[in-house]
Amino acid sequence: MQLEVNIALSIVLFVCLTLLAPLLDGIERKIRAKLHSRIGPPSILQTWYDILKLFSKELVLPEGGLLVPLLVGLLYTLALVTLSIIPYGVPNPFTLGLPDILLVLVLVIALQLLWTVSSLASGNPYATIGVFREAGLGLVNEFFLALSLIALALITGSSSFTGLVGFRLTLSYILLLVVLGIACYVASGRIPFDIGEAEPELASGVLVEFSGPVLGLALYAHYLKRLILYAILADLIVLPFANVLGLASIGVFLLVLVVLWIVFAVVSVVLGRSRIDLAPRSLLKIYTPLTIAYSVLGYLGA
Amino acid sequence: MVDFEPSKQDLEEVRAQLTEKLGHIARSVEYVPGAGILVEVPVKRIREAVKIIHNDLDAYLRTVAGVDERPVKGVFSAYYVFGLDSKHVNIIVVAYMDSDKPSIPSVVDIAPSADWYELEMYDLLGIRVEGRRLYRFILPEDWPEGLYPLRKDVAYNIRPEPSLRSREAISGPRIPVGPYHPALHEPEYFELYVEGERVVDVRYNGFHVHRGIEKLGESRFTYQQVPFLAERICGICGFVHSVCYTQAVENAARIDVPERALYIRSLVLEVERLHSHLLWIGVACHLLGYDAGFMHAWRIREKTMVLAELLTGSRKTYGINLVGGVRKDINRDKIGKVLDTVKWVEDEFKKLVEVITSVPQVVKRATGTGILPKHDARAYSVVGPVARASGLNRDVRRDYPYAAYKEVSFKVPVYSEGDNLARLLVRVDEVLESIEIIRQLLDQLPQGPIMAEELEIPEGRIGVSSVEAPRGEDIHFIITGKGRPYRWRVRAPTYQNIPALKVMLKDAPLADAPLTIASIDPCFSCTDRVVVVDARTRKRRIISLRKLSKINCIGCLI
Amino acid sequence: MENRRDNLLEALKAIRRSIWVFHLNTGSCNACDIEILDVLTPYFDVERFGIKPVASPRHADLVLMTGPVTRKTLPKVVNALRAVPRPRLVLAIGACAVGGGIWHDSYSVSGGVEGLKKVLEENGVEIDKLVYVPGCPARPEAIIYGVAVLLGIAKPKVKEEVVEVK
Amino acid sequence: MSLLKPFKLIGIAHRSGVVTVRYPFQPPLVTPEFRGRIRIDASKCIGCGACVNACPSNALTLVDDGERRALNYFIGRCIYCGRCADVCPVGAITISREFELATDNIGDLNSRVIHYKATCSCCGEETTATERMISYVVSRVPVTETYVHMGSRCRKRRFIEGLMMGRGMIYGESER
Repeated sequence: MQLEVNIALSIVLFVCLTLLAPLLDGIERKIRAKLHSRIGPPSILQTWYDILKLFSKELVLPEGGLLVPLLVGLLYTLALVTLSIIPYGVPNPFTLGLPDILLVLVLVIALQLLWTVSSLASGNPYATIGVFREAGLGLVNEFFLALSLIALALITGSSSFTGLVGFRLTLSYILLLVVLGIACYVASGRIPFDIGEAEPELASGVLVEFSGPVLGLALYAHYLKRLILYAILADLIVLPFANVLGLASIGVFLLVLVVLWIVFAVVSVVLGRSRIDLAPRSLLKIYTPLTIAYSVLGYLGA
Repeated sequence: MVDFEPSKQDLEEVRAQLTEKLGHIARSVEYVPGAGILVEVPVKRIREAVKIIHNDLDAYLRTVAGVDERPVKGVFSAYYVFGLDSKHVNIIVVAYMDSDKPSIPSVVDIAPSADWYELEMYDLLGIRVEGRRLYRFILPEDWPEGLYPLRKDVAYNIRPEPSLRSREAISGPRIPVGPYHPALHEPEYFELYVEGERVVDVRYNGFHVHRGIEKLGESRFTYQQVPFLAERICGICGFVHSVCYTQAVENAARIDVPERALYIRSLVLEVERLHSHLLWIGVACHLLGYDAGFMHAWRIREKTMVLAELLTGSRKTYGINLVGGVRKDINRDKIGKVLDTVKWVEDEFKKLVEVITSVPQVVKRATGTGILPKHDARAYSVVGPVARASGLNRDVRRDYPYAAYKEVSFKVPVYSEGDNLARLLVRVDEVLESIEIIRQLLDQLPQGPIMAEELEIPEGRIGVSSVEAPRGEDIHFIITGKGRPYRWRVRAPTYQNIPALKVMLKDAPLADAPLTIASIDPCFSCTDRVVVVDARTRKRRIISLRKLSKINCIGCLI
Repeated sequence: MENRRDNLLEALKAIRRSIWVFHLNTGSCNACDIEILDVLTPYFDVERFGIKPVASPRHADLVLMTGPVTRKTLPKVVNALRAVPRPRLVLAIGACAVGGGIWHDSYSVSGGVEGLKKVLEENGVEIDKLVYVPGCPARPEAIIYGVAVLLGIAKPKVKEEVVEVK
Repeated sequence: MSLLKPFKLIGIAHRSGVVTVRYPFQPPLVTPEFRGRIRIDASKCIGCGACVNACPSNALTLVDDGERRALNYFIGRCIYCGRCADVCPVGAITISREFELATDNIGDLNSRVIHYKATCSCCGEETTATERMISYVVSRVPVTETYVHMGSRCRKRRFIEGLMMGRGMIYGESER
């Protein structure tokens, strides 16, 4: 009985979150507009309107033929799959007891790689430059993202998010959260780290090649990717308290997710764009000491 | 009151120097009020003359005007206008050429900034410049050979049918980048030759916006209509051009412009500078991915646009200049509004600049990029904020005072680093100086008429006038004619600055290219597109600057 | 014919809430272009109508065209317009684009959108709806009004006036 | 903390608030000085063409069509400089503040004032002047009345005739 309720709840949440992703972008646009002293889109539904309009437009196939639309389709599906197995404030029944931290890690990295691959496949001259730039930044960022998630499994002693429930917060865990927070921020392609890819490149680099529904789908996948990254962060914050909160932890999870998105949006508004030779270096400068710190603390059990 | 005159002592000194050094080649040396010291040399000896004036006297090449003077004097002529900033005087070297086969030796190895002028003489007037490579520069590729629009026997509205070749160009994309066509956004582009991410050379492929303005001014328009045409040379600093044109005519015809009109011109020029610099700062922020800076700079700028409309009747292309004065007076009510607005702008701007210069990415990416060393700046005769950021202390408002600028005091900001940050800081300082100038102008505003009573413009006079545009020195050269200018030569500031980009972009990372190109403040819409050519494989890729700089386009920031 | 008009009306309806515009400069003096930028910035902020500029004509619902179409840009303008998916909606902004402007008969321009239309016809590029926005430069409000006219939200106010004097 | 300094932007945005002008739901940002399209008062216009000569962009043109002469104003080409209003001798042109001129029919952007040309009082052919122009000249300078109603050819002939008569030559010899 418990499992069935859980599954039903998870399905409802999954559907809500897929619908929420463009909505959160709409909220972000409203906030950004406020910080620019202007009104902004007529409602927070604007991103939805954009996507729906794109679906109503004709599809002009790029010169590369069906390859790019297929890749975008794959990308979108992969994003949905990833979203379906992450916990929503409570452990997710769809993981079927698999080591879901590692599963999510693999899927997120696959998602990032697929963006890059679609870049190459589009044959857009610009994308080639972008891919190399992204490789430079991604090498640093995804390495630390992976490292942190693996360290997380080691610290909590479980390779599943379930192991986080009731976990007593330690200093090393908090430092780990900071690293993951930055890594997710960078991976979501926000200023100042959108140099290599993400929105500017993929929204105009790959997407420049086609129009209509495929463009809409790619944009949608992009927002989903963002949502997934922030949801993982929100989980890490909320799950340790899940046993105390009970079902309310779902509400807290959603709240934390929205707040994270908004905070990240504000940060990206007040900063400028970095450069390919500067960004990895400054990231290394932040990551290395933090990683050493949480490793040592974690080893000592603090 | 006519434009600024150099002092008698300076004049005598320069004339003595010229006679001494050029005595053996010059046919005549005379002072033409309103233009400068006119030196006539035989066409074969132009190189010697340019060498002496440019290198020994340390004068800047301001412009070169080729003229078809066959109907009047039976010759083609070339006027080289040099500026001797320290003595506040122009030296104009003129050489006359044979009317059948006009040709002149190239001086580009002596004065690199002559490059474009020579190409232009060849392209528009059919004057062969010996000793250098000549190629089609301004006119489209399918323009018929041997048809030179600036010659007097060619009609201004001639429209040869576009050739089949260009029709083919229409029917298929020339560079195979799929549906992404060249020149979609703005019609000018730079070709950057790169090795990996390093820029090794730059070629400018421009003049897509060539609209035949000089020819129109010499044929369809009348003296009092040209100011409106001049204003539309550039939609951002158009008033500069109309002031420069009217001054050139007034200088040539020795027209007395009432003082109040001069003050109003200066006032509107400064308001225009405010809007232009704020615009530039916004665009620079945008190029650095700092869109909040862009939005807030434009929020502040909007007030100056409303102010411009209040003063002139239009947000842009003000249309209040005429030869002999201005059309619109200001009253006490308007003065009050101007003062309120500049106060507000000053406060808001200071706050914004404090924030912009604290954004780490903005500072990091502007520091040490796009460096233009002083000696290169000198060789290319760069102007405006670009020159001042490279340690050249040049400002037309001080060196060749015009309008009401000799009545006000102001600082000329000079930085020696020559990088993008220096150019940003020069403009920031200039905004604050402009506000100060506006206050002084309004404080001293004299009473009286705003239009000269007598307007007689004799034929065959020469007039030179320069105005410090937000982008640098704008210079107009005029030979008066019947009812309209006989020759009207316009040299916009960007014209002088773009060749220097070669130096600024060389060996720099590709990612800095957009900011560096924008840092000379070319009418920014003209800088939007680059062609990247791999120097090793010669493969061409067209990418938009926006993408290069990872900017999705202004759209994505809202 | 009837069918096409219906399609157009439907397409206009579909983009009413979300209009992606592509800015096509055909050799203008920049005054109209900075006014176009101006409508994106805080004071006029067209994002409140769901208008958003895009970098590729492939994504565009509407083309904002400025400038008199100089001879050198002509082939490129045709290419750009060809890349815009149907229905092609064009807003000709400013005196240059509408009527050739102050240099309408100069040797190096083709006299704005009217001259361009002929070339487009010869090359088989159709424009489905064209709205003229006069002004030199067209002020930001005029551009906003032009978009409203294009979408059919506002009726054109200006009418041909012929007065005979006896 | 210099790292936090960029966040001061939030303060700036908060202080300035939303500045957007909600045109078309709010009045536009137009100052009283704004120059919009011109209006030609047909009841005053005399069809002299002074505005046509002053117009830099040829937005105003005179089109002769037999006995009619049209003063054509093409808004699409107008640069709103207002020079026509400056030079109009009868003050028929006023500058309005209208800027909402967008239309999908380029014909809407034309406006025309059609004048009729005067006929020569002597030979009955059309003169180069409009009837309005003649009455304007007559009202201003009454003495010219005899010549003003003639076409230029007749006027020249009559003048030479007058000259010859004055010198005692025989009438009619002037016609070669």
